[in-house]
Amino acid sequence: MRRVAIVGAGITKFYRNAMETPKELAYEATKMALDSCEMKLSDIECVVHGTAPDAFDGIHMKGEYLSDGSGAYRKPYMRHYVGGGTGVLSPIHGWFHVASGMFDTCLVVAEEKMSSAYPHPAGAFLTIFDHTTEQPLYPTLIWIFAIEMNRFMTTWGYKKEDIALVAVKNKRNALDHPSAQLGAEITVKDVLDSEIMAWPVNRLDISPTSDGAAAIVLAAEHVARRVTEKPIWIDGVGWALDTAYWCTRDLYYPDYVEVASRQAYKMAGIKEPSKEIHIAEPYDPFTYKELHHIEGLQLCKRGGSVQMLLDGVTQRTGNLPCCPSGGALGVGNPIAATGLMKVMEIFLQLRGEAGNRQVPGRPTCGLAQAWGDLMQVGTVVVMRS
Amino acid sequence: MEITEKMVAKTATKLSAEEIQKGEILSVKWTPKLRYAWDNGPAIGRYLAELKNGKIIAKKCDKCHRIMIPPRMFCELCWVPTGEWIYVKDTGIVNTWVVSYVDWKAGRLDIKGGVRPFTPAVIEIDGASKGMGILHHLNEVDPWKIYRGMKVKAVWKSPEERAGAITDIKYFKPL
Amino acid sequence: MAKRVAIIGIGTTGFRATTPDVSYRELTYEAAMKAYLDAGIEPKDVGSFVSTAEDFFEGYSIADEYSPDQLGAVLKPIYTVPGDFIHSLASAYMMILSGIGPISVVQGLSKASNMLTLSEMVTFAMDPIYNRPLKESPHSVAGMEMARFLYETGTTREQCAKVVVKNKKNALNNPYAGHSVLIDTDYVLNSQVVSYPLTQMDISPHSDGAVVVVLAEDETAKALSDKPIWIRGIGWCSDTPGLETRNWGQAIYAQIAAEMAYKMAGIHYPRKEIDFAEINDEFSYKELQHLEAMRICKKGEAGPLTEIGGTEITGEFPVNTSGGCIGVGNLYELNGGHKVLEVVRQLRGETGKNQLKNVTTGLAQSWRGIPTTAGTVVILSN
Amino acid sequence: MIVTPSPTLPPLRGRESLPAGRQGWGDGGETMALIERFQKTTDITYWEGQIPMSYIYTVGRAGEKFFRELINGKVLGTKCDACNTIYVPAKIFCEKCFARLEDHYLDVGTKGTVHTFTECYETYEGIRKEKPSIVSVIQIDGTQGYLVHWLGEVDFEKVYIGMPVEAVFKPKKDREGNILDIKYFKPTK
Repeated sequence: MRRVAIVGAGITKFYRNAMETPKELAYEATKMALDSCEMKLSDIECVVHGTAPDAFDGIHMKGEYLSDGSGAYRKPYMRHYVGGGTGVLSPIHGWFHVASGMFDTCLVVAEEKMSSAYPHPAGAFLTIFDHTTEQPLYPTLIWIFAIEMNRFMTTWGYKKEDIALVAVKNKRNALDHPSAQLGAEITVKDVLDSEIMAWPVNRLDISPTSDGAAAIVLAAEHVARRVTEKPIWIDGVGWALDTAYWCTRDLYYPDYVEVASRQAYKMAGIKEPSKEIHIAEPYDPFTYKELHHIEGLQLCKRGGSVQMLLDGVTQRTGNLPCCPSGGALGVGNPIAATGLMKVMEIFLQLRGEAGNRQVPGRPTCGLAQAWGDLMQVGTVVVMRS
Repeated sequence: MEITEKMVAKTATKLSAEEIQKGEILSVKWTPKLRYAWDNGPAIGRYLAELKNGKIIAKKCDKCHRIMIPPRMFCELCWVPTGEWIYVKDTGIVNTWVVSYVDWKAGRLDIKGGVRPFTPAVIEIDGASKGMGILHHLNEVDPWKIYRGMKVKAVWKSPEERAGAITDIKYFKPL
Repeated sequence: MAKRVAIIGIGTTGFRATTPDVSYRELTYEAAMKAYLDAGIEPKDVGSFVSTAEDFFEGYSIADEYSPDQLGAVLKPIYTVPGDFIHSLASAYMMILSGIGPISVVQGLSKASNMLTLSEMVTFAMDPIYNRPLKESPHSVAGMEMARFLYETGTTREQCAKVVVKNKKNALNNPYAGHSVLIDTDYVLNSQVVSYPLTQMDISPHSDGAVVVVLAEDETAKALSDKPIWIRGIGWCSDTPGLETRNWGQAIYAQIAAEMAYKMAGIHYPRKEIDFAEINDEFSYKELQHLEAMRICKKGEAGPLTEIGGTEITGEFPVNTSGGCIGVGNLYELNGGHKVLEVVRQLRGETGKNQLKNVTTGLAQSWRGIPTTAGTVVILSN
Repeated sequence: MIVTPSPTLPPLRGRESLPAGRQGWGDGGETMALIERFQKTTDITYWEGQIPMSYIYTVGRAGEKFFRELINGKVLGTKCDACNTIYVPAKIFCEKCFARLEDHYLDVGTKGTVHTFTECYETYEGIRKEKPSIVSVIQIDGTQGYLVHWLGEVDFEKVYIGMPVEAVFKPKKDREGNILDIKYFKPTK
């Protein structure tokens, strides 16, 4: 099987409301990604696009609408989609375009413009629930997160003050991220005092809705070695979807993340994830979700994620930094682009090019993970320098 | 190459919602009419019909012996057609719950003005398999007194009001 | 390409205008059950799944949530391609070659009868700033493309009508077809004009249905199936999406996708080396436009060839022996799935009266419909 | 060769051993997909619903420039020198070579020729119109770009591919900075 590396990356600023059209956002990120590795559009053989619900940008068959902005003019172009997990599924989809031997280079683009939805993007989440048995109750996405957070807390006895530390950590990390929308120095008290959205979730527990795009360039080994002297290899991929009947699953533990991470670890030949993974970007749309996913990723024993957080293991200076980028909570959450922003963070950290976000000690093996749908999909990518 | 503030600065232009509303930034409005009539199929069809009769029905998988609600024509774990229809009780226990101050359009409820917050919950229905729950609302209970494992009972609409929908159960209240 | 990939199992529910008695769950489950039995496998053996769904054609704003249960893909690698079925087929093909697992399953579904405001959904795919404010029907895009195609190639409306007559007749012998009828060209020409020169009969009516296909790599395919259908070439391409920048006369997307598939299959003279084809005919003129774009006919030759019956079942290059979209029904995202299904059935000799004699290589081509310029091609042989 | 989990990784807890063993499934002779189906058409039901969303689309960087000039009665395009292509309406990037076109705006005039046209009898909701409208793709003179708009002050029979036309604007005070600021294109004398 051919080895595939990430050779270039680009990202736009993340804003609550951006003026650019979705095409222009995709173009800005793609242009930066191509310039970052001095490749022209003619060097790219195929394009893969990840973007989440069409209900945000308000364009049906959004993949086709975005094809020219993603550099796919008269090229093989395909969109993939697993809700929130799309961002980390993008490099996986691009990976097997190249690993299969069909193509040597692949441009991976992820874009999301949530501000087109009026009056509020949250309204689009009404229709992710079963249209017959759940929608008549007018649920919203925040309910399902709060339901899961409650189950997670009551199972392990976690306290809200401890979980709030995730927001403090990520928003502080985001101060150093150029695209950050909500980098801030906050305290646990700020989080607990922020207005209640759906107990146990407060306002500062949630990542914002954002407009933004990100892009990376993948290349097969022989091309990657010519393009850059620091290619970052995609050594493990894994993704899984659980059943859509989310009320029949015990939400305290993400089985789907465990299955996805096992697939990725097996492929990358990793036996002891908590030791062999040096840096991780678990998906953190909500504060508790980062801890929930750290347990699913086998980076700590079940029920041990809060202790890990309290011991500072997941700080940038800890020995397993989690979300050094600032995560969705700090940088912003344009759904699909968030996942790719996390993959890019690991790409930059492993190359030592993360500026003042750079974690100490040269990490050589990193992992990015995204979550999505009805507490249902886990997508994991393991990368090595 | 490190991604710097300068490189990212010109990639997007920040707007405020007011600028768009006031027309300082040009925009186009559109409200699509996206209407559907989804076929229920035998399982959900029977489920809704039984709700109209004030009953909750589940279906059993003969291989893994799970009694599943809402009923389905095949067991998604064993991937075999499900068999027996089984009526289950309209009581259950709270698996997990929420006290929500926002509605589905992220609009804030006037809690201070005395509006009761939404208290949706996953309720494990008695008679169905362990952990087999449905989403529904809780009411006639102090939102802050709800606890995991609390026993609840369905409050039905009157037979005339019932239309064969999940909302035929108004909410669940403590037993 | 060292390793080869074959289709070892197909399953479908058939295609009818409405399927009121089953929900999308049971529809997909039935197709998956038939495909797995045809391939002799179980969900447990499958390494990866790909489902095909476009949000607004399902009625969910995240449609992939509801795909794993019906395929037995719970806690397994599955994801959704919001594209044509052949896009998903290409994804599964690449996953097998990348070593994700020896067996892969591809699923597609159409529940168009549940869409009450279908025309508005297609309008919702158009550019919101430059095109939608005119509030014209998406069929005007097809009408304008047909006008330019007739102008550039000299094809006549009668020849387009002949396509409709041929496909609706072929569908009569296809048990899976939903819109078969015996009519003559006058009926098509005199039917109500929707967007000149496009008449009501030139537009394929929609149908419901599901298709599941099982792929396997080389040894597994030979082990499991006595008649594996090999994927010799596959190609897909998106041309510029804008109405303001596209070529209105030719189907460039079909040309590029076909060349990609021909290169992979080592085909130089498609007209000779391919025995028959299932080609997108969502609108009558599209069959002719696609034939010319894929070098099966020279420019302006597709119309006359159809007129003399060259593309009939008894003709020199049979096209849409199944009845195509016009005879079976427009299945939106599933159109590619129906084409692949019919090519596999022909190559296996399972199409009854429409069966072509000793065919070895077939081509399935699809297009994602208005207002896209995205096309896919796959070349199969037994 | 069927892939089996490697022995070193501890087996999944909980639901790894999904009870889909080979012996239990599919060996019960002909397995009908569904054990039971509707027997009476009156039992068949469906559930109506909708996706209740509305949208405000900003016109973007290129759109701001294009529509501000449209209010002044000018049509803006952008030129890509590398590909020698002029895009109408203006775009900030060239889709062929991805060059940035933000400082290549130019006024492309309001004249063009009919590239293709149709007489449409249906609204976007699929409802039949009493009076059809003529919709046309108009190639703007001297550019590779088109505009999709109505044709006015002409009978459908008179329209032909290649017919020279020019834009007719709304009165200046009625223009709001969108594509409908152009009323229609009419044949040039």
